[in-house]
Formats: sequence, C-alpha cells, structure tokens
Amino acid sequence: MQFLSDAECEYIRNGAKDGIRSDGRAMLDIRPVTLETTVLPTASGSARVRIGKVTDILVGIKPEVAEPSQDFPDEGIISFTVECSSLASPDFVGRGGADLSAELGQLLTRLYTSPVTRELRRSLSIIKGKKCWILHIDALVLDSGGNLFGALSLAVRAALRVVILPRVIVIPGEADDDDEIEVDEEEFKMLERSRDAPIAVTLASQGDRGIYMADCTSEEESCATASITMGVSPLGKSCGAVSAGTGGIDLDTLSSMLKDAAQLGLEILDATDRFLKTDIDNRMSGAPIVPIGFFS
Amino acid sequence: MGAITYGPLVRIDGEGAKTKERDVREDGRRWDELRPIYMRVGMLSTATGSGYFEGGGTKIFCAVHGPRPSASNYTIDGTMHCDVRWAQFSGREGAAGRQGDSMSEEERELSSSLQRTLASAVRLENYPKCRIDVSAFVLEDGGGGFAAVTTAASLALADAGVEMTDIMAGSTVAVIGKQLVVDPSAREEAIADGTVRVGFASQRAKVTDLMQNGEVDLEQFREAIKVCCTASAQVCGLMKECLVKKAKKWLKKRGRSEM
Amino acid sequence: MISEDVYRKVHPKEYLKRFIDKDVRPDGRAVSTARYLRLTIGSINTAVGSALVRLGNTTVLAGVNATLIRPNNANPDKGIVEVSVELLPTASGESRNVRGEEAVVLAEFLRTLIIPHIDVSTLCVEADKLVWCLSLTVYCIDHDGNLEDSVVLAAVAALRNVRLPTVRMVDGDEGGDIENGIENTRMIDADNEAEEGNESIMAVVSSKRTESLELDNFPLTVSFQLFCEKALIDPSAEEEVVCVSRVTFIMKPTGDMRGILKEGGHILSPKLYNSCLAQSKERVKEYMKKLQAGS
Amino acid sequence: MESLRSDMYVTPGERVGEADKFEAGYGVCQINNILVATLVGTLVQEKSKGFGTKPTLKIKSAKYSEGHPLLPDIGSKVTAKVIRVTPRAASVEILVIDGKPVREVFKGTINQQDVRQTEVDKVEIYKCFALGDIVLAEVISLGDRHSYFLSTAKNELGVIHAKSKAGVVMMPVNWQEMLCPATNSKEFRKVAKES
Amino acid sequence: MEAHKHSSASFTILRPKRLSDNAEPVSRLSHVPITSPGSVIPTEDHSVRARGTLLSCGESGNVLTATRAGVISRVNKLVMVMPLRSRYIPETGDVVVGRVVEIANKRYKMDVNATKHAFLLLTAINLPGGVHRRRNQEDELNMRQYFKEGDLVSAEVQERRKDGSVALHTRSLRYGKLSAGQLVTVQSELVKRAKKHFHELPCGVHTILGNNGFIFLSQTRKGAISLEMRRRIARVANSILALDSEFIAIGPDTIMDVYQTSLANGVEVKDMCTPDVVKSICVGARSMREAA
Repeated sequence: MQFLSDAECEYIRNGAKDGIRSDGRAMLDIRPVTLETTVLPTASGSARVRIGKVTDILVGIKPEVAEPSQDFPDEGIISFTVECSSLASPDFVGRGGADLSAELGQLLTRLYTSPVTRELRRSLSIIKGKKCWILHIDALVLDSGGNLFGALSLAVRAALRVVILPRVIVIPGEADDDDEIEVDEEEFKMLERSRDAPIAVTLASQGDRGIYMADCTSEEESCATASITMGVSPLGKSCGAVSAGTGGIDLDTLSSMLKDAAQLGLEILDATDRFLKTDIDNRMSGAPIVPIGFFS
Repeated sequence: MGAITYGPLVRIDGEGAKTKERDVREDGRRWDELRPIYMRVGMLSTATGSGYFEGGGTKIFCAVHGPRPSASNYTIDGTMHCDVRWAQFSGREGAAGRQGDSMSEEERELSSSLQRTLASAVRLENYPKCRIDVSAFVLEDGGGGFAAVTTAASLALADAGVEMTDIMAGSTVAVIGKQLVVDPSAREEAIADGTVRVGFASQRAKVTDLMQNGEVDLEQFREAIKVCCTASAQVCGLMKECLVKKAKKWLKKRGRSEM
Repeated sequence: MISEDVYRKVHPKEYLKRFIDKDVRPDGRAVSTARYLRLTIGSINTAVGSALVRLGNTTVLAGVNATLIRPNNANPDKGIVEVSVELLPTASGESRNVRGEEAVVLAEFLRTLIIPHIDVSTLCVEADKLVWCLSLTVYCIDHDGNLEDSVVLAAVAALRNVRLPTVRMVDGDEGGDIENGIENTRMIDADNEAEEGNESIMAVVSSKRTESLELDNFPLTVSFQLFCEKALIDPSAEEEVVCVSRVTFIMKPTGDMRGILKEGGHILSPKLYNSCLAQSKERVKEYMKKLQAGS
Repeated sequence: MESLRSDMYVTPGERVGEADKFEAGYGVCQINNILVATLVGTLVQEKSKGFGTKPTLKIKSAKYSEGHPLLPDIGSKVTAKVIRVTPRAASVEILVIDGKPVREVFKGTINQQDVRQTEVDKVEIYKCFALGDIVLAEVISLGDRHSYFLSTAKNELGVIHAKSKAGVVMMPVNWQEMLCPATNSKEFRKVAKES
Repeated sequence: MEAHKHSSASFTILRPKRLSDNAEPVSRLSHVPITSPGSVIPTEDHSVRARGTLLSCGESGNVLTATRAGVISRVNKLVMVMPLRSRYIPETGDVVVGRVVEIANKRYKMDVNATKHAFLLLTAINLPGGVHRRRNQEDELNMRQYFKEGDLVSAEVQERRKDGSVALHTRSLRYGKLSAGQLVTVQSELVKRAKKHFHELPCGVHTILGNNGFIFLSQTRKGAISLEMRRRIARVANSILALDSEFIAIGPDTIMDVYQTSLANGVEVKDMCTPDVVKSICVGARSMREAA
C-alpha cells in the first residue's frame, strides 16, 4: 500500500468534493483500459488487462478433466490461483503479497460460485457425478496501480469468453458406471455460457457523505476510508460483495453506491462484450492469432 | 491413509424447504424475527475483557487482550489484531482451519473483516505503541456465525474498557426466493439464494462491514442491508442493556470495597 | 508502603509464601480445597459428543466429530480416534503457534491416557470397508491453571456423551430405493479407489443418533502443586507460575490409583503422598457425581 | 445549568452532550461538535475550573477506577524489575504503573544519561543496577519501538529492593550504596530516597 | 453535489498497438553514442574507465567494453556508460522531493526514488520559526512534529557519502514540507539539472521539479483551491505524464507546450492519457527538444 501524507489525502478529498480527481476524471469515470485476449499460446484461453499505465494483469486458463465435487455433481469446477508478483511491487514481497493474493482469490471464488454462474459451471459438466471440466484459472498481478478487483475480474471474464475446450466424446460402457470419455484434440468448442460471467466494480468512499469514486488509482485507494466491491452479473444482479476499509458508510450513500456500481458494471459488461466480439469471432473461425507482445 | 471422508454426518439435507411457502419459518419465527439472544460479558479470567453470545444454535466466546506492547514496529496509533476460529465440530464445513496451526482461508478473510469493523470505532490513537488482540472462538455455528462474532467482539471490547466511539453489532439476512429472512438458521442459510451480512455501528448509523454471497437482486440487496441494519440496531439495544447491567454490578462492588 | 496488589505483582513468590504459611491460598481456599467444578455435557448440537468443563475460571471445551472412512490397511476392523488439544488465543491472547508446545504436551498426555480405554473395534461398521473416525478436539478457552485435570475430564465426559447414528451397508440397487423412500437418511456413496477396482461402498446412516461408545474404566486425574512442603490441590494459574514441582495422580473411576506423574525437583514425602492420595480419592468421587449427573 | 443524575449509565457511542457546552474529559470524545461516551460507566459532570471555561463531562468507568492508566505515559511513576544490564543502559520490565499493577508487562530502558541528575557522563550502569532489582522510575518518553524510556534521576527514584550476591535483601546505606545484612558487605546501587 | 455525478461514466477499451507501430526511425537516434553490454567502446589512449565499463582482453590487446546499455559519456579522459533508464542517482546539489518513510535515530529516512533511502538528519532541517540552536534531546523526542511518516518534503542533496548513503538538507526557506498538492512520478532522467527547479507556470500552477523524478504540483497562491485550479493542476499533471511516456525531457517550457497544445486541440483533461492523444499533444514539445 502506498502511503500518502495528510496533505495529499486532503487534496484528493477536497477534489472529490468538487467532483474532480487528480487526473481530471469525474467521480465515476474509468481510466482507459487496454485489453488483449489470447496472449498466451500455451493456454486454452488468456487475457491481459491494463488499466491506466500501471495496473497490469495476466490471466491464463488451463482445462483438465476431473471428478465433480460431491455437493454439485452436475457442475464443473472453476478454480482460481492469484499470484501477486513480487516483481510488481515491494509490497507484494512476503506476507503482503500472500494476503492480497488470498483476498483477490476469495473474491473471484465468490463471484464464480454464485448462482449467476451456475449455468456456466453446468456447461462444464461431462457426465453427471463422474466427469467434468475443471478450469484452472491462473491470474498474475504484474503491476498494481489501483482497481485490482475490477481489472482482475475483467481479465478473467475476457479469458473465459475466448477459452476453447477440446470436444469430449462419451463412450457408453456396459453398466452405468463404466462410461468412458475420449478427448478429441482436433475439434474445439467455446464456452457459450461464459457470457454469464460477472464483473467486479469497486467504489471507494472518501469519508464524505454521498461522495465516492470508481476505478481508484493507488493514491486514491490509500486515502479512501471505505470501499465496496460488488460483483455485477449481466442481468444486473449482485453476485458477491465485500467491503474494505475502516471508515464505514452511511446507509443512503451505500444504497446509492450499490445502484451506481450495478449500473457501471452493466456498462462495462456491455462495452467489453462489444469489444470482444471480433476476438470471439476470430477464435471461432480458428484464425491463427499472433499475440501482440508484452512491450506494446 | 487413503481414506475417503464423507463430511460430518450431522448435516441433513434441507430439500423441499424451499418450496414450502409458509408465513412462519421452521422454528416458528416470523421472517423478520431474531432468535432469542443470550449475552454475557466478563466471564474469562485471563482476558482483559470478554463477551459471550448465544443466539439459536450459535455460541461464541470472544476475548480481548491488551492494550499490550506491540512487538512490531513503532506505530503512533495502536494496532488491532483479530483472530476468528471455528471449532472443528462447530458444524461449519471447511470453515475451521486444520488442526493446530494455520487458519483456513475463510477464517483469514473473516479475521480481517472483523478487524475492519472494529477498527472503525476503537480509538486506536489513544493506545500508542500498543496492540489490542481480539480473538473469537465459535463453539457452534447454527447460522449467522460471523455476524454474531462481530457482536461478541464488540461486547468484549466494551468490557475490556477499550475506548470506542460506537458499539457494533452484526446481522445476517438470507434471501430465499423473494423473501428476506432475518437471522437465518444454518439450514436456511444453506438453501438461500444469497445472503447479506452487515456490520453496523448503531450510533453513527454506518455500515462498517458488508458481505454478500450468492445471488441477490439489486433492489433486494439494498432492502436487505436496511433490514440488517434494523436487526443490528435491535441487537445493539440488547448489548447496551447487558453492558449497563454488568457496569452496575462492577460499580456496586467497587463502591463496597472503597468504603 | 506498597499495596497488596503491587506486592503480588512485584514479589509473586513471597506473596504466595505468606499465604501458604498460614494455610490459606490467595483466592481464599484452604490448601486442600479444590475449586468448584461445573460440567455441562452435550451442549454442542453440531458435535456427536461434547462437554464443557469450568474449574474455577479455567474453561475447557471438548467436542467429538465423527466421519465414516475407509479403514487403515493394517487394522481393517478398527476405527480411528484422533486426539488433539488446542490452546485458544482467547486464553492466552497470543496468536496461534506461540503456545503450541504446551498444547502438544497436553495432547500427548491426553492421548496416552485416553486411547487405550477406547475399544476401537466397536467403531467398525464393516471390516475392510467402512469404519468410524472420531476426532476429539479439546479447546482451552480460559486458562486459570490446572489444564491437565480439566482437559482429561472434558475429554472423558465428551467421549461418554458420544452418540453415533446406526449405519447399515446396502447394495447399490437397494441404496437407490432407500434414497427415495425414507426421509432423513443420508446416503453415502463413493468410488472406492482401492486396487480392488471399481467397487463402490453404499451405506445408509440413520438420522437418530443412538449408539454410544464403550468407554469403561476411563482415567481421571487429580493434580497438586508442591510448594513449601505443602501440596496445593487444583492449582490456579498464579500458583502454577510460582511453583515448579507438580504431582498428578491418575485414578480409576472407582477411586483406585492407576498411576502417578511427578515433575520438578521437590520431594514428595510419604506423609504428603498419603494425604494427596486420600484427597484424590475424594476428588474422584466428586468427578463421578458430576459425570453421572450430567449424562 | 442542567444537572446530571449520578446513576446515568452510558455505553460507548452514546451521545452525552454538545461540544460548545462541555469539555471532553476521560472516556469522552468529540466527534463533529458532539460529545460521545467511549467507555461503559456512569457520566460525571465536573464544574468548570475557572471563568470562561466549560464544565467537563467524563465517564466513571465501570471496569477501572477513575483515570486508571492502562499504559505507561510520559510522567507516570512505574515500578520495574531489571532484566538486563549493559554498559549503556538497563532494561527493565514495567510491572506497576502509578501504583496499579499492569495486566501486560511493558519493556522499559533506563539509559545512562537518565540514571541520575549530576555527573551524567560518569555513570556506570553496573554500579547502579543489578539483575533482579526492583526500581522505581519515571517515564520520560514513549521511546523507540522496543521500549519506553525511563529515568531515575530524581532523588526519590531508583532501586527500592535488591538482593545481595548472597541472596539476602539489602538495606540502603546512602544514595549510592546498599548493605547486605548477612555478609556486611556493601554493594553499589542508585538507591531511591525513601519518603 | 448531485450535479457533477451521474453523468454517464466514460469507459474506453483499447487494443494494444504492435511495437512496430510505435517504432521511431532509427536514423533519428544515430547521432547519439548508444552502446550495449559487451560492445567495444572506441577509446583513445590513456582513457580512464568508469562506471558501466570493463577492461577486457580482446584480440588486439585490451579493449574497453560496455557492461550496460546506455549512452557513452566522456568527460576528459573518463569514459563511462550512463544507463538510459535507471533509478535516480543522487548528486550533490540536486533538488529532490522525497517522502519520509521512517523516523529513527535522529534522522528521517526518505524515499527519493533511488536504490537506497536517503537520510535527512535532524540537524539538517530548519526548526519552525527559523531559530538556530543546537538540537537537544527534546527535539529528538519531538521529531514527528516537524515531519511525519508519509510526508512529502522538498530538499537538496547535501552530499553523497563514501558508503553510498545520501544526506539531504532543508536548510533554506524554500525547502520543507509540501502541502495541498499532488505528486507526479516520472523517470528521473527526464528532469535535467537546472538553475531553477521551482517554477510558477503561467497557468498559475506551481511545480517543483525534483531531480529524482518526483514532481510536486500545487497552487501558486495560498488559500482554497478552486475547481478551475484543480483542472489546471490535473492538466499539468497529465501533460507531465504525457512527456514521460514519450520520453521527452521535462521542463517548464515543454510542460507548457503540451498544456497549450492540448487546450488548443480541445482535449479534455481526462482524455490526455490515451496513447494517440499523448502522441498528438507532444508533437510540439518533441520538435522543440530536437531543435534545442
């Protein structure tokens, strides 16, 4: 966590009261996002998201055939590993990085175990109770300049939108239990239901009633008194929310924050879906994809 | 060992409960009714302050140690450390960390969540160079375990004589279909579409901690938060009674000894 | 002049000595008086057996979890009992691991005492296929001395309180019928990944818990702290810190002595030994009364 | 002026008055012009100390007697036990603060220059304190990250209880010597002047 | 309050550009003596090797090779390779902006974007009111009253000690704690050493160009900051960041050029960080630099 002097905090707070932020944005404006999918040739689906010039997240998906969990026999499994690279920031070295990684992983797990993604998980089932796809989603935080939750959820969603899974053929056995599967390495399908995947929106309050901002820079984050992060599904439902910070938020502000978060989430979902259309089309057509590279 | 674990046996599937459209709940409560609550403070001898909360099947001990010298770096303000644990047999699968050492992910998350809630009211600036340790232990979780931890921890802090600008209580609301269910039991929690948990500072009327799981409509979400706050305010009322009762006892005892 | 409080803090040993010389203890007890014991059995609904012991301020909670597992290859017809003791931060305020050593010692002490008295063969549902695994966890919630006695008593009370559901092994087909027909039963069905192949175990577990555990001739302990040629029964934390020598009598429920454990360099004279033994016998009667009243 | 009932119990967060009418005392804190209680106890109103000042509201804490110092503060008189002696300083454990035993032991340091008032440069710590001595001292600073800084410079501060090498409690002879009644040998200490 | 909120939020997604799209013609750089590790540095006799170079055995006797990528720099007979990008390397007399990270042992440890924390001794600061006296123990105990952890302080590099540590001082009225403003961080190479580092830009924004790449922006006059002034400060900040990403030296003239160009092009403040816009508004500044 970057730490600021009281004077800088005050500057940011007073600016927020006037509705202007240090980089000229209005309260709910989001910095330009740079998004690229299929950046990793070895992953089945991948995406890299950068927000502003700093926040930089890379996500790769690796599918595997496994057994479904006992509690949800007809669903596949989406498992997350988030790693905050200690190269990115000295804060990520040791405990700080581990804690943040855990926090980010928890949020993703919360988003992707919620009922809004049930159909997505069901589409990963192969044989009920016996075989399913498990998607190992590895996220790497390469650099942090605020709004990690938003960037991470966006990257995961984008990677899911373009992930391809090999076709699986079920060979019926003599008894019910003896079904076998064969993975066809030639033919691939995309995950249609990944359109259900949610996005996380974080709004941070600076302590003043009714004033809060979206997509905070790390400076703004370190002087925020409280923030809420809400998962927004494409239907505008909340699918997991957590708060952070010790300031507390009064009810009216909170209520309006939730409304704005939901609206902002829908806008982001809409914009990303429009943006990703060409990526998805390319992927479907099987056109070769040349990653642009890391230094762009 | 190659053993296959089947999970605790005490869990009974709640299938069918969802379809039952009744005016009252399984335990006969109204939808907006809390379970009977029992609270006590100051029953642990080694701690500076302690609180016990029991509501429905949920039973929680919470202890506050300190202010004590901080082992870490010099800090102008005091620091607070929270440690929330579930007993192995608390009935909450996966919540309890493995024996002995490390905390489970959930315990870790909840500990930092509790720290946030409490730190919003504790006047840490009055405890330079010191740390305050708050440790909670859930003996049994019959639903709403974490919300109750917040309540128990607040009681313990107040009992410890730690300066606070407010009293916090937690409460949970489950969304089952269209219905908002206040203070859900473990069974209701299991069948809910989504749950909303709020830590609430009653005097400042501020939400200090918010957590939502599952899937909830925006409107339901906002409504649920309001309902949570109302429920928390109710709990806060009871907490105050409990604290004042204890205070009277203390002062009476002191009055005698000073005479 | 220093006040009593200050003297107690600054010279704890001299403070205690002044009391013991007059045959009184700082909390008002006589040297041979144990603290009041409260025993609450079966208060935790989510555990198959539980007990809460309050010995003065010392508070200890024992609970038992039960799971069905595949037995150990070495002992296919024996269940498994796991014992662990944890000193919670509520008692010490230290974060975990800091007092891990003390907990490990207590756990080992408890394990050696308790395990031989549990008939693990009664925990077998079907040899080679399914047995019960009981895990007994004892949590020390408040530590005001004499954890040994409290931990052992809580563990014994919790184990005596264990009620397990009946388990019946069924075939695969039958299992399906039962699942649909009878309410409140839970099916257990899982692939057996052993080398025998794709054999699966099916069992039906009743919702009522009736089967209790065979546990007879269980151990009970009575501890004394040796100080100034005197034995303080049921020492408090304040006394434990000052004294170094400790004697623990391991007793049978009948009041007979089973063993004795002594640590520290002070001499236990035959006279003192006899007096301690007599006190232990009385104490065990008290334990038994509470155990029987609770169950 | 409104008078308060003596048995008015308050809990943390409870509003007790306005800042323009009252001063915030022990257990009361001001948040945006409002005074709120921060402790459990009874509300006490103290008359204003002089002309133009406001009366003070404070809490009589249920748990502690009034103004119970939980922590060492600058100016507190503490009783401490010496746990380490180095040529530059003596490390102590603070056991009692202003006559009240502490729940948690705090670490303190008596630096060479704070042992006595005069000839500060000539102080030899070994001739002032020994392991296990009980010392009366005063907190002069919150110190560094490990310990509070203490001083025994005043006459009435210093060693109040010490055992000789023979293990016998010694009697003070003068401000820098103590006598062992068993062996009749003298040992050097910075002795507190008994009042 | 409601008025300036809830205007529909802006959200732009960009596709990254290929490196080749951004590449500049190599010819423009040909006059700069750039080298890379292992390359032989042409030397005259009796050259003295310095940082970034290594004397190694070549086919025709000993040759000087570079150990890092950068610009070959010669001062009389001294040959060294200055890295193109590095952390800030403090030199005596530099004006820097630093952040207090720790207070201990009569000194403030300051983050100045260098490889090590610099330190500011209690004796090297001006006491409030400008009193001159020996610092006593009381001052030592009250160090937090002057600067706290997290505070931004402008200072001057007093000296680089032999052990590599860097001492700062604030013994001039223009140095000291910075308030009511915003910090912009850029690559330290872009802030050239100059006579003046404190500038009042024509738009009313006060800048402190720290040699270490920390640039502090605030309002020239005292008092409350108006909305218009905040916009200007934000525009200056974004101008500086644009220069930084285009690797153009940062000075009052270049800043103002970007500032004016962006105004003339009607670019909104918040849009000043997209790559295309950055390119277009930096054109003037670039040519200005190249002319110079």
